[in-house]
Amino acid sequence: MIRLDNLSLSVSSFPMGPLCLTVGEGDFFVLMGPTGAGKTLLLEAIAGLVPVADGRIFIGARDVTRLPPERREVGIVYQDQSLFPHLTVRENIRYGLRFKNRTGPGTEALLDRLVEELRIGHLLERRPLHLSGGERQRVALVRALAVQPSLLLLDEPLSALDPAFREEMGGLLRRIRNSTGATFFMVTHDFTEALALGNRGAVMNRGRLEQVGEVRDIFLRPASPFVARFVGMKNLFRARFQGPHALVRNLRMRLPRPQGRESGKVAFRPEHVEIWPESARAPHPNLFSGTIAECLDHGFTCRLTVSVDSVRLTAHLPAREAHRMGLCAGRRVTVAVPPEAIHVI
Amino acid sequence: MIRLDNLSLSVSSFPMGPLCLTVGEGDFFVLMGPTGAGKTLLLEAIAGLVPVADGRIFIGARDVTRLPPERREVGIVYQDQSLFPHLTVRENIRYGLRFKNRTGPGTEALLDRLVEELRIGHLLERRPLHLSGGERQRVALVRALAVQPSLLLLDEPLSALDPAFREEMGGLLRRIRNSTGATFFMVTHDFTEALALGNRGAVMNRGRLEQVGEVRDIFLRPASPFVARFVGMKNLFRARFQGPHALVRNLRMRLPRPQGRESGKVAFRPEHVEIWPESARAPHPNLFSGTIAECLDHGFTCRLTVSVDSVRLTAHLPAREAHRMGLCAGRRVTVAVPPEAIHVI
Amino acid sequence: MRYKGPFHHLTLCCGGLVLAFILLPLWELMTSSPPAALARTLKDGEVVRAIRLSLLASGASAAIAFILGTPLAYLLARFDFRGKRWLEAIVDLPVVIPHPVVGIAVLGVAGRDHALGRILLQAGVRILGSVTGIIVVLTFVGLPFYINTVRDGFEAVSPRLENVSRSLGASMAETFLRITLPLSWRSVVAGLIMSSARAISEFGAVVIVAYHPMTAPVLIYERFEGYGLRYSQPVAVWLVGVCLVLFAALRALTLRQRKEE
Amino acid sequence: MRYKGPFHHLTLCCGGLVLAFILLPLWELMTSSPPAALARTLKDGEVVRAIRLSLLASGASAAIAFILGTPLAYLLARFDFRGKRWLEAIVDLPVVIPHPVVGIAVLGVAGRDHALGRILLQAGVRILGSVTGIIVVLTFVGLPFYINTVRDGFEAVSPRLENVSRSLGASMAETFLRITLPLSWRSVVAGLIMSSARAISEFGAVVIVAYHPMTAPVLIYERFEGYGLRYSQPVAVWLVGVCLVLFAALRALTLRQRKEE
Repeated sequence: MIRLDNLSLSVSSFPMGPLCLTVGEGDFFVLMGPTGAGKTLLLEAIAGLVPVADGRIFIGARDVTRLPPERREVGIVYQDQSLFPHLTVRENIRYGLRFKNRTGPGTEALLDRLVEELRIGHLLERRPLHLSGGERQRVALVRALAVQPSLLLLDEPLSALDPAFREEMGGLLRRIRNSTGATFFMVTHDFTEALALGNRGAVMNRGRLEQVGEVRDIFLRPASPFVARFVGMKNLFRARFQGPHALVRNLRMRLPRPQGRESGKVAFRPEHVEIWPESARAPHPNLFSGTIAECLDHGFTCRLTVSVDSVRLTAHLPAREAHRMGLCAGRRVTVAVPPEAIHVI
Repeated sequence: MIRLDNLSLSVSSFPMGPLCLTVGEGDFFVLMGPTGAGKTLLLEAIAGLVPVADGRIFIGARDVTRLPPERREVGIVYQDQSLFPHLTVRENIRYGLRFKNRTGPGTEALLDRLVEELRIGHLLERRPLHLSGGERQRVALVRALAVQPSLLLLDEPLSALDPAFREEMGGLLRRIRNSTGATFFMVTHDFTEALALGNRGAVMNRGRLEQVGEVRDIFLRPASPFVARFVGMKNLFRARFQGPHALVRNLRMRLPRPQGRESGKVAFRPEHVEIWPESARAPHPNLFSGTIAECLDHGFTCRLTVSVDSVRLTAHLPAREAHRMGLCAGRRVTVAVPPEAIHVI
Repeated sequence: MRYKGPFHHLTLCCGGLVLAFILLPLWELMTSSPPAALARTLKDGEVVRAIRLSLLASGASAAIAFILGTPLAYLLARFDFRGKRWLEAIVDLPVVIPHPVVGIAVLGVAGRDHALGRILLQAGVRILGSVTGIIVVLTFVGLPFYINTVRDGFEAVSPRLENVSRSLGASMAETFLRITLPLSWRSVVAGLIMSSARAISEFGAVVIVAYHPMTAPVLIYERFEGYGLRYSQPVAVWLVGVCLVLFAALRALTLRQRKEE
Repeated sequence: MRYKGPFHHLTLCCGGLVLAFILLPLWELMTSSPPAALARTLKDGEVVRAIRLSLLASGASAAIAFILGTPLAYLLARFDFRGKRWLEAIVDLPVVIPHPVVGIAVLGVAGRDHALGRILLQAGVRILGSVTGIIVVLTFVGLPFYINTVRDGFEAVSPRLENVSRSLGASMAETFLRITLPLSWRSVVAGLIMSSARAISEFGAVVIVAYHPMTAPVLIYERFEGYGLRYSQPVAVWLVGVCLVLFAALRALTLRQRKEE
């Protein structure tokens, strides 16, 4: 659906290295990365709003590198929604129809369906100024979808919303994607959003793509320490390898398979670290005895830092479980790291 | 430590009703609320930066209502850090000393300790412009703490940071609070932050305090539907009461104790809802049979929507558990709501 | 109820002084002439003609600024290109050129000695001592005010709105007409008023290019030189009145704009 | 590599026209006088005295604007109060008053007919035909430019920085001196240059208050009236040169400011 072929941009002293990327038809693709990585810039380049320094952009089968934005058949929804403030909601969502020559009963039916599905029927005569953030976001979606783009670009669609609305809007995005069949390309700095919504994705850092692939795969098997940190792999250690074992300082961990290299990094997700009572025998080879250094309650989850010799391991476990075990700072516990959870970078 | 006595503010068409609030010495108090609730305004009123329309503000034993900010002995740390850009980090953190007449070896020792504890020693000669968000935040903290305020006001100290740094900075805040013994008053729009950091707190909505109390208590027993929604109590239903039971549409739920009223609202947290295989017998009285309508994977947790007759219940459970049970949309399951988890509003 | 320190009082004092410094002479001027003298002045054909000429010439210069300046203002607001800083500097240049020098510079290219001047003369366009000449110098001094005001207005329209409009199928020109212009019409009107006000108050450049036909400022100067302070004041009152109406319109516009934000 | 539509080309055309319209007369002026004439002009004592007077009087008016205007600019940037809109409007008022009218209005309060004028005369302060008078009208026309520039500069300093400074124990005056002023000194200098440039280019108001001693614009006018275009051009070149130096300094300052953002 999208193919970037050695694309480079140079906008106001921000060089964006040559990028290659393919997004399949019907994908919900998520471009992740920290603030300032260049995500929005890439999105605007795909829409034709930023000049291309070198390389090519294909959308569908067409080379659109030199096409103006109005001929790319690409919808865009910004974080700030960017509704036209001088038009009513109805005029906003019908804005694109005249240019795209979309008239007739088919278009009207689509519009009616979208208005109903996104529950904005009661807002049609109002001005954008007086709508709430969630309402504005839904209107912006309808406006973009009304012209039936084959590709919809979403720029951090959830991050301007209050946390309580985020989940609802996320669910809405998934439903809309399924009902329209359009390809979605979303930018976000929050990897949990990416995991909840996307099937494929990429992590961007300083204008380069660090990893491209299935979102679950990025989440479980990050390709670089940067990606590991970005997706919340709190346990990331330099290690020496000895056959099927890794040596982190003087902790000996069993790996899922032997490594050919001498040294590298091991990483595992905090939610895969298991905490057992001090005397318990867990069904794993990697058992360590440690002391809880810190115990932070985040409501549903409890985040533990456990000192094992000089290594600090981080574990997330359900708060219910933590309470049942009476975990608190200073308690001695047994930490288990299942070998299959350990990822070698 | 802080006492607000019928305080009202009126700044640019934002009326802030008369507020009463007491914050104890040494508290980590968290003022929560959605964007635009007036949280920052209240914080600035306590610091003396916003004119008071009516009422009194006490800090410690002093009535500071009419004192200028420089004589209130209150530190303030803003979301954007607000470091003085024309001064080096060292000049920034020493800025307050000359005015507060804090000189001598005691102050120097404190400063050295803070610089070390917050790991900004290597930044002292640099300008704020080139620091990262986390570094700036730490410098702002040292600057505020250097003059030994008895009260530190924090305006969304974590929300400008990338998600990966938030947890670290949160831990730092707790350690600093414990080592200085100062009272912390923090503003946030994220209730998970509040739960992780604060002991007492309040929820604000449109310039009014909806609930004041222990943070855990607000989290588990919200006083109003607004607070319930704000703290993520996704299950919130209108109910009729019949002795020890509540009737939600035609679902009959056992309550922890009989209600005197005829009708009201019941609420329970999604992480307290248990999901069992269809045939299982859970040790609870409130067992319902339903169909999974949606299953969203958020990495560590899995968010389920289960349709029980016409009622949609939301449940959060660890992703590991959800995978083990093979949950997906369309599966029939048994839902259990422990009576002690149900809160009546 | 907020504590007010000595610094606060210092700022208030300075505010009062500036207020008095600006208002006192103007108040004195507006109240200096008896109503009878003001009424008589209005019947003076020369005065009416001068004020009418001032209004017409300023209006014409604003119209030229609108046509030439609007696209340029959009260019400056939206695009980054090499030499943009220079272009901006050149647009601001007329503001700092001493007023009589503007007139002299314009006459420099309009005379028989200059190629452009000869072309103009052959086309029957006279600059020296003509309404055309007045409009040219008024446009010269008013143009920067128009362009800068309208550029600020265009800049205040989020480029994301234009981006969305184009992704919805509108071309650049359609986007400008349907989105940018409707959202910044206040700035355009404000720019027209600003450049008119600047033009109507111009004296130095006009007096070089055309002493006759007389614009209002030139007439005031002539009355002052010929008959003294007392006789120039009634004409000045009427001209200031016209300027204040323009100024009030400008303020009302910008005030409402701020409120809507 | 971006697609460029017809609308884009229209804006470029207009840009070129405006460029030519502004630059052509100025270029012609700057190249009109042979170097020998320019050198001779510099030896003309009258010219040198006029330019020096223009510079000194503008500098003095900028200094007055600094003293009176800085606290007021801070007041306007930081505080909301009833009548603030009116105060802002009054500060802007001198911009729209026709230039000769400014002179007439100032003379109106300075004469023997007015109480203030009598007080001034008794104190030995003469306005008509004096350097004092020139400075007064130049301050009148330059003040709005100073105040508005500096107010924008103060507004660009985040009030949160001042809030933090005060919570750290600094009073309002200390905060202003240690935080606000160091962070906005560029705007202050830019404001001084703006008001000087406006003052140095003034002619209409000065010529009413004081034909003698002659400022540079008045001298240029006199040469033009007395000897014609050719003889006024060399003086104009030198004055424009001075103005361009001021202007270049202003541009350099504001350019660096933008970069630092």
